[in-house]
Amino acid sequence: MQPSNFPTIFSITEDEIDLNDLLARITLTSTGAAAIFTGMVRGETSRRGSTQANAGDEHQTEYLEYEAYIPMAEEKMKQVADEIRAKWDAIEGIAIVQRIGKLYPKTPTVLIACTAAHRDTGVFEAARYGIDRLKEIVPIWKKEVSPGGEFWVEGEYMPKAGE
Amino acid sequence: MQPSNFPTIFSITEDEIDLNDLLARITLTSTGAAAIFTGMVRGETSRRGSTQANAGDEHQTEYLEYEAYIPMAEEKMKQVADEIRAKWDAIEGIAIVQRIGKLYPKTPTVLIACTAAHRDTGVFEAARYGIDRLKEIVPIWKKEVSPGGEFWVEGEYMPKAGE
Amino acid sequence: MNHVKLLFFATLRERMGIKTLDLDVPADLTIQGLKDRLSAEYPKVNASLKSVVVSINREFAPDESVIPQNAEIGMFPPVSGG
Amino acid sequence: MNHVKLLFFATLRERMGIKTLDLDVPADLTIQGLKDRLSAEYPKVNASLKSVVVSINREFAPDESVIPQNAEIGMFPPVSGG
Repeated sequence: MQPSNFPTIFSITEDEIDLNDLLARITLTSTGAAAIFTGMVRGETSRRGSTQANAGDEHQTEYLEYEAYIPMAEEKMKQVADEIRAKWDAIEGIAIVQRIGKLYPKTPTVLIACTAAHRDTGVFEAARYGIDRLKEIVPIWKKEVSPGGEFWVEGEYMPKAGE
Repeated sequence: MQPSNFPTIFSITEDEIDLNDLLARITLTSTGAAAIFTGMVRGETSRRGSTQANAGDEHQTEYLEYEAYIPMAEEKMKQVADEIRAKWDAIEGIAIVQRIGKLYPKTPTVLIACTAAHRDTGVFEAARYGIDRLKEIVPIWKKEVSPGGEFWVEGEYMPKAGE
Repeated sequence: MNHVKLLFFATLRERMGIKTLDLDVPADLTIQGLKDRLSAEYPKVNASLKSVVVSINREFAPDESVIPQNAEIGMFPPVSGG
Repeated sequence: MNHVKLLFFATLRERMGIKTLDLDVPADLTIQGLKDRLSAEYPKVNASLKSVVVSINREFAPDESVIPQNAEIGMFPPVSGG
């Protein structure tokens, strides 16, 4: 099978993320393994970057509101998929989905899924790379709304020119 | 939250594996990340262990037929979950599901899912460990049925006493 | 004599032609002794006994294990789930 | 003069109070020059300009980039999707 036949899905949507459907769409006859990452809205959150947060550092989230620069985000999602294929040539299908809008705790907000013939071909590493890169270069932002007020979550990564 | 409140699902079932449902059942208010592995029936398979197989080594699979020593398999799935929690203490929810019966190409046959507050806490490694261990110690077997005949797929791992 | 229940899976089940077998065995019989008895009484299963995995009461058991009263003994090839 | 369309997102959009801005700019204006002009004309956006990320026609662009004719310029904080 030619790589050009390998399915690549990228989507920015206000709809629910349907894992069953997305997995089916990146499963080929030759596929035997899939690694899927999903992120969800946390209702109880430690301060960003503070994994040893004390209980006193925890706070409640009512919801997150996501926005995207949609056409650029779609192009950058495609770039993330291209980077994954360049690094792990056994990858067959790739799905990259970001849900936007007002999202409440426990709701899946993002999905990265990679398929391959076997599990020892980089599918786990590829999915991990995909979510890491999405959080660096795909123009999407979220505002957290909590009982104490609202604030924009800002990333730290400054993309390089042409990246 | 006490670890005793962390959901652990293990199941041997003839029903379809519903990723959306399983993910929801291992998502807590504190959960922000999930890593999910699924395996599917390959319709075109290279010979086992031969990732550099020539095209001539490929063969077609009509279906796989799975059977399990169900009560022992459930106990060993629980053991895999316990081992995961012992190795990665940030893991919140765990789901381990094996579908059995006659399963056709592209059908998901197995799922291992782990959740945690953040993605850098071992969720990917935990899911990878889970599928590796399932293939070592959980008593499930599959017979491959192809146009050329049928044969039992046999593993290689000999479990140690008490493992 | 101890009563034991044998459960066969996958190739073992197919070669034996049965899923279960109830046996009365000496109280000091080991898994190795049980294998020897099966090998003598059911020679068709010999090919599978070389790499058989054995469980006693759903825990993996080595050849030197003594079989307890009313044991549930699983006999199967190395697992291949997933 | 070149025509350019600015798109603001997240904190930039909130501080500017607008989503888009159409501007005519000198043909040799750089991203740095555009930032300086915004800073002077919209001082309320200054706090966001320190760590702003800029795209030209949906590709990340450094301060020294010269803005082409009919460019679509995105201005936003470091991304926080996922």
